[in-house]
Amino acid sequence: MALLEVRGLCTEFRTPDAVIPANAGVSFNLDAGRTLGIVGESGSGKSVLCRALLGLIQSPPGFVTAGEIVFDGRDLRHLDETTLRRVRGTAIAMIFQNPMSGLNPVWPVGDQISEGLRVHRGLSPSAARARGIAMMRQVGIPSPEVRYDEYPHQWSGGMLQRAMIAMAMACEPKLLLADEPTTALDVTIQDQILALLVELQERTGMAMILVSHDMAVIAETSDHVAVMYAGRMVEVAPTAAAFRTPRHPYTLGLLQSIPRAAGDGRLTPIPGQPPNLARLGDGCPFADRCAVASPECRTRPVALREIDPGHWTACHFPERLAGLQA
Amino acid sequence: MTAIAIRDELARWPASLKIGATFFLLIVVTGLFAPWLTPYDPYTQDLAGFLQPPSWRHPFGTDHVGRDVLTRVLHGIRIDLQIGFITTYVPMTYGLLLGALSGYLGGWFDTLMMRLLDVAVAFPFLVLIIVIIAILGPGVHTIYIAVFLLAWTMYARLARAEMLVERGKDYVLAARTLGYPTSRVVFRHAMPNVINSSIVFSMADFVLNILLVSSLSFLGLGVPPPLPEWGAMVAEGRDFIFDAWWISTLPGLAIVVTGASLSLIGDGLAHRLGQRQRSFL
Amino acid sequence: MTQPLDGDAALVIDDLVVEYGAPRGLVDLALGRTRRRVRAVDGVSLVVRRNETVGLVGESGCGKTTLGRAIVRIVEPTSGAISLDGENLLTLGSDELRAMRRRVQMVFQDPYSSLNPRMSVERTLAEVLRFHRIRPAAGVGDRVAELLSLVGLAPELAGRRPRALSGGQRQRVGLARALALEPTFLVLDEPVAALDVSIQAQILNLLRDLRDRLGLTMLFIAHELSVIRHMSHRVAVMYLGRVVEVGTAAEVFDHPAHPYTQGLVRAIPRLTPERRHRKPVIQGEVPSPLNIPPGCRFHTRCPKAQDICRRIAPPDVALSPSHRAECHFPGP
Amino acid sequence: MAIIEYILGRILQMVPVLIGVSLVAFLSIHLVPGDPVQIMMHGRATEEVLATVRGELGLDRPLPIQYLRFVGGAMVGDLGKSIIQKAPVDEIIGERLGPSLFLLVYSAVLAVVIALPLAVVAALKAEGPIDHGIRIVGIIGFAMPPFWVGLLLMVLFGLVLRWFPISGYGRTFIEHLWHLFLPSLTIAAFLAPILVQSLRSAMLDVMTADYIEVARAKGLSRRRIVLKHVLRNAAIPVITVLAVNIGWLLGGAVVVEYVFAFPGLGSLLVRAVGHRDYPVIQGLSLVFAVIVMVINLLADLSYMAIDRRVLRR
Repeated sequence: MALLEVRGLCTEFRTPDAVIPANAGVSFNLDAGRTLGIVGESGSGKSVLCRALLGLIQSPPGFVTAGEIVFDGRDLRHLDETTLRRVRGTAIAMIFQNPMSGLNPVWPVGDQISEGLRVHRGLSPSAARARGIAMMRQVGIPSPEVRYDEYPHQWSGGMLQRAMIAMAMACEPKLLLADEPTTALDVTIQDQILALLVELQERTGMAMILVSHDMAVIAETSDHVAVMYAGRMVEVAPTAAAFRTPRHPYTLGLLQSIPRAAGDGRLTPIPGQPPNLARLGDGCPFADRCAVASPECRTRPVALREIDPGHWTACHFPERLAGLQA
Repeated sequence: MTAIAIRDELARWPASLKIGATFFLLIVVTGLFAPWLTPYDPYTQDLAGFLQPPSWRHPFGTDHVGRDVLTRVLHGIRIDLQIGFITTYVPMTYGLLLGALSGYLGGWFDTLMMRLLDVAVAFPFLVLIIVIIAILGPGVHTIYIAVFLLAWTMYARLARAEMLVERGKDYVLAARTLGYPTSRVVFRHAMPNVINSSIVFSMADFVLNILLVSSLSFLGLGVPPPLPEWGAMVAEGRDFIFDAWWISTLPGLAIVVTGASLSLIGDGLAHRLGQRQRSFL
Repeated sequence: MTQPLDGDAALVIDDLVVEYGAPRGLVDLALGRTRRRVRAVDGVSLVVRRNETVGLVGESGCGKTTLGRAIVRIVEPTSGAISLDGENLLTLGSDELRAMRRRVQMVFQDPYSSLNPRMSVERTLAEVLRFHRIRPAAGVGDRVAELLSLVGLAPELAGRRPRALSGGQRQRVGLARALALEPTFLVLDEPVAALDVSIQAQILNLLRDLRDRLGLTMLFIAHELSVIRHMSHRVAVMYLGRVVEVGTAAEVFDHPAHPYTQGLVRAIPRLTPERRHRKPVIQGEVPSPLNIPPGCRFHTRCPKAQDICRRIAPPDVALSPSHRAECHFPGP
Repeated sequence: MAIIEYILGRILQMVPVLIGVSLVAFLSIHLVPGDPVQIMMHGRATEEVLATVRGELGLDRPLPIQYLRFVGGAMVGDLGKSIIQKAPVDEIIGERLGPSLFLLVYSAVLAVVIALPLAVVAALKAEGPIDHGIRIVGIIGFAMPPFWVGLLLMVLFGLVLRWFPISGYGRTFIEHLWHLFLPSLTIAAFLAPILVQSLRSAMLDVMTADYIEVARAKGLSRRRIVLKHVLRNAAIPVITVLAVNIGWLLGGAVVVEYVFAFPGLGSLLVRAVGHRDYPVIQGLSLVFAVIVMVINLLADLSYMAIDRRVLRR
C-alpha cells in the first residue's frame, strides 16, 4: 500500500477580482522509502501542492476545495487541527526554499532544531538539547555543541539549510517534503545538500517529495517524476522513462530548453507565456504553446492516463512527439 | 484623466479613504462658507445672552461673553485647517528633498544631515517649539517659524530611509549607466518611488499639527484671542466647564472629527499606495 | 562555435581592485582600529576581444557582479585600469563619461526591479533616446517601435507599466533600453537567472541573434555553467575576487585545470536520470571576503592542497596560448 | 565582547548629539531679540539691577566662554539660577523631575496594558469586524487633543463622579497611582492607538515571514507560534516606533501636566515661558533632551536584547 495517496486535490486562491485554481485535480501515489520529484516552472502549483498536503494553505485567501490526502491510511483533510498538527510535526516534515529566512532571527538555532522534540516528544530541555546536538552532527554541522547557541544571522546559507534539515528530521518523519531546497544555494553547496538528502533518506528509509524547477536536480535524486503545468500534473513517470522518452510536449519542451553542455547553436524554447490560471478554458492548458496541438486540444478536456506501465500523460496525442525527439 | 479613469481609480479606493475624503471635503466646504451658514458674527459679544445652553437659536450654545459657539467653531475650520495644512506640507517639500538627497549622495552631506536630525529628535517637539515661542513671542508667525525649523526632520528621515533602499535597486543603477545626471536620477526616477510613505505619513502629521496648534493655543502660546481657534476656545470654556460644558466640549469635538477624517484618509491611502505599515504613524 | 580568438582587444581590464570599506564607527576610532575593507575584486586582469563574448562565472560573493559594475562605472574601482578601445574608462571627465555610456551598456539581473515601476515601456525607451539625442525628436516614436520589434516585443506593449509585463517581457525591455544607445559593448549581469527555463531559452536565443546581427561584444556574467557555456567563446572563473582560470569554453569546461573549476563542473547536477552516489566534490564553504586565506585562497576547500598552497600565492600558469590557471598544481 | 562594544558605541554616539543639544539649549537665551535680562525683569528694573543680574548670569562675558561655563556647570548639575524664583535651576527642576518621570512611566504602562490585547486581537482577526472596530476607536483616540481629553476626564471622573482626584501628586506610592490615574490615562489614550496600530501591522508582517510557516510546518500550536515566534519579533518595530515618538509623548505630557496643574516639568515649562524665566527654560530644554536621549538609549538596548542581529558589523 502506498504511504501517501493523493486523489483529485484542488486548491484555489480567491481574490476580489478572480479565483485562481492553483491545483486543479492533482493525483499521485508515493510508496514508503521512495522519492517523487515534482518539476515545473513558477506558478505551476508545485509549492502550493506541498503546502496543501501539510494543511499549510493560509485561508483566506487559499482554500482546499476538493480531494483526498490519504497518508498512512488516514485522510489528512478530515483530521482535527490537533491531530493534524501532530502529524505535521512528527510523521511529515518539510524543508523550504530559503533557509536564510526560515529560522526565527531572535532565537538560537539549536533551540529551534529541538523545539519539535520538546513539543511533540515531551523531551526535557537538556534531553532535547542532547538530541538536537546529535541531529546537528548527523547533518554535518561542525562543532554542534558551540553552534547550538548561535543565532541564525551568524550562519551561512548552506549551514542554515543543514539546520532546517536537522529540524525536519528531528522527530524521524516518514515523509519529507523538500520545496526547492537548493534553489537559493550556490552550486557547490547544492551539491553538498543533495548528497546529504540522499544519504539521510537511505539511512532512515523515509519517503521524500522533492520539488524543483531544475530538471537535473530531479534526474539525480528521484525514482519518479511528476511534471506540473498550470496547476495540474501533465506527466508522471519513472525518472528514466520521463527523461528518455517524455510523453508530454511540455516535458519535452522543458528538456529542449536547457542549454546542453555539448550543444551549439540555437535552443528550442517553448513559445509564448504560461497561461493565466484565472482564465483557463476547458481544453488542454498547454495547447496554446504546443507544437503538436490540434484544434480540438483547445476544447477537449484532458486527463492523466496510463499509456505505458507506470507512465502517465495528460496529452491527447502523445504519439505525435516521436518525431520531435532528438 | 478621463471619466473612466477617474471611475476606475475611485473603484480601487478602500472604504476608509472614501469615508474620510467625504468627511474632509464636507469640513472644507463648511469652512469656506462659514460666514453664510449662521446669522452670527464670531466676534460680536452679546453680554445679555451669555452661557446659553444649546438650543434651536444656538445649536452649540453661547460662550461666557455671549458669542455663538457654532459660528466660532465653523470659523475655526479656516484657522485650524490653514495652519495645519501649511505646517504639514511646507516642511514636507524641503524635508523630502533634503532627505532624498542625503540618502542618495551619502558622504559628508549625509553625515551632517544625520547629526542635525539626531539633535532635532533629541528634543520633544512641543518643548522645542515652546522654547522658540519663548524666544520670539507667541503668535501664528512664531508657530510657522518654529515648525518650519523642525518639522521637516521627520520627512527627511523617512525619505532618507526609503532612498537608501531605492538607491540600490537596479532601475536606479540602470539610470546611472544610461548616463543620466544625478539630478535626473534622483528626482525623475527615484523620487516618485520614495514619496509614498511620506504622503501617508503627512496625513497623520496633519492631525498632529492641528493638535499642536490647538495645544499651543490652549496653553496661551499660539493663536491669540479673540480668534476662534479651537484649542483657544477649549481654554476659554475651561473655567465654566462645570456649568457650561458645551463651550469647551464642542470645539474639541470639531478637532476630533477633523482629525479622524484625516486619519481615515491616511489609513485608506496606505492601503491604496500599497504601504502595509504606518497607516498612521 | 566560431571563435574570434585573435581579434583586437576591445576591453582590457588590468589589475583591477575594488574595495568596499565599512565606515569606521566611533568605537573603532576610539580603539584606533583601521577601516575594515572587503576586497570584492582583488587584482583582476582580463581581455575581451572585439565581437567576442566572455563568460564570467563564479559563486555568489566571488566579485563577478562588482567587476561588471566597475566596467560601467557604477562602482568606483580602488586601483587598476579598464580601457575600451584603448581609452581608459576610469579617468574620464563627466562629458567623456557620458559619451562612453553610449558605447558600454548593461543589462541587469532582476527584471522586477530593473525597470522604473512608474514609467511605461515607451517612456523608458523614449527617455533614453531624447536625453542622448539619438534621434531627432520626430523620429523617437519610430525608433521606439524599432527597438521593441528588435527584442521581439509586440507594439501594443509599449503603453504598459512593468507591473503588467511578465518576467521575460521585462527582461526584453531592459535589453531594448540598453540597445537604445547603440552600444558596442554589453555587460550582462545574470540576465536569465530570474527566469523560468522555457523563457530563459527564448532570451538566450534572442541574445545570440542580436550579438550576431549588431556585432556586439559581451561580458556575460552568470552563475549557471550551462548558460555560460552556451553563450560564451571564452570563460573566466572567479573565486573570492580573483580570476582563477580563463580559457576557451571547451578548455575550461572539458579540461578544467584549476581544482575549483573541476569541482564546479562536477558539482552541476546532470540530466542523466541516474540516482547520484557521489560524494560532494568541494567540501566546506567559501571563506568570508573579510578574511581571505593566505597563500592560495582556495586551499581551505581544495582536495589537492599541499603545504605550499597554504603559504604562497599560486603563479599564473599558461596551459595553452589561450588557457591559464592560477594554481600550484594545475591540470587533471 | 560584541555586546560591550555595541553599548560603548551607542554611548559614544550620544556625545556629538549632546554637544548639539547643549548648543541649542545654550543659544535659547542668546537668540532672544533685545535684552533677555530686560525682558525677564519686565522692564521694571534699573540699569544697575540689570547689570548685576547680567553679571550673575555671566551674560557680560564672551559667548564661547559662556558656553563652556554652561556646559561645565551642566556636567556637575549646575544649571544656573532663576532670577524670578530666586533659586538654583537644578533644584527647581530636580524637585519636579521625579513626579514627571513617574507620570511618564505610569502612562506608558497603562498604554501597553490597553494596547497589547487589542493589537493581538486585531492582528489575529485582521480585516474582520473586530479589527475594523479597534481601528476606528484608534483613529478617534489618535485625533483627540490631550488637553480636551484631560478636561473631560477631569469633569467626569473628578467633579461629577468624584472617583479620582483632579490634581496633586500624593505622598505614598499608592497615592501617586491614585492621583496620577487621570493624567496618565489621558496620555495613554493618545499613546495607545499608536501602539495598537504599530504592533498590529508588525504582527501581520511577522506572520507572513518564512519562519512562521516553518513553525507551522513543525506542528506548533497557534498559541505557541504567537507567543514564542510572533510577538517577540513584532516587538522590534514597535520599540522603534515608541522611541521615535517619545518626543511627542513628552510633548503631550507637557500639556496634560498643565491641565491637571501637576507639579512636573511640563507645567514648570509653561510657567517659565509665561514669566520669561530664561535660565529655567534653558535648563529644562537640556533636561528634556537628556530624558529623550536616555529613553532612546534604553530602547536601543532592549532592541539589542531581543534581536542580536544589531551586533553584526
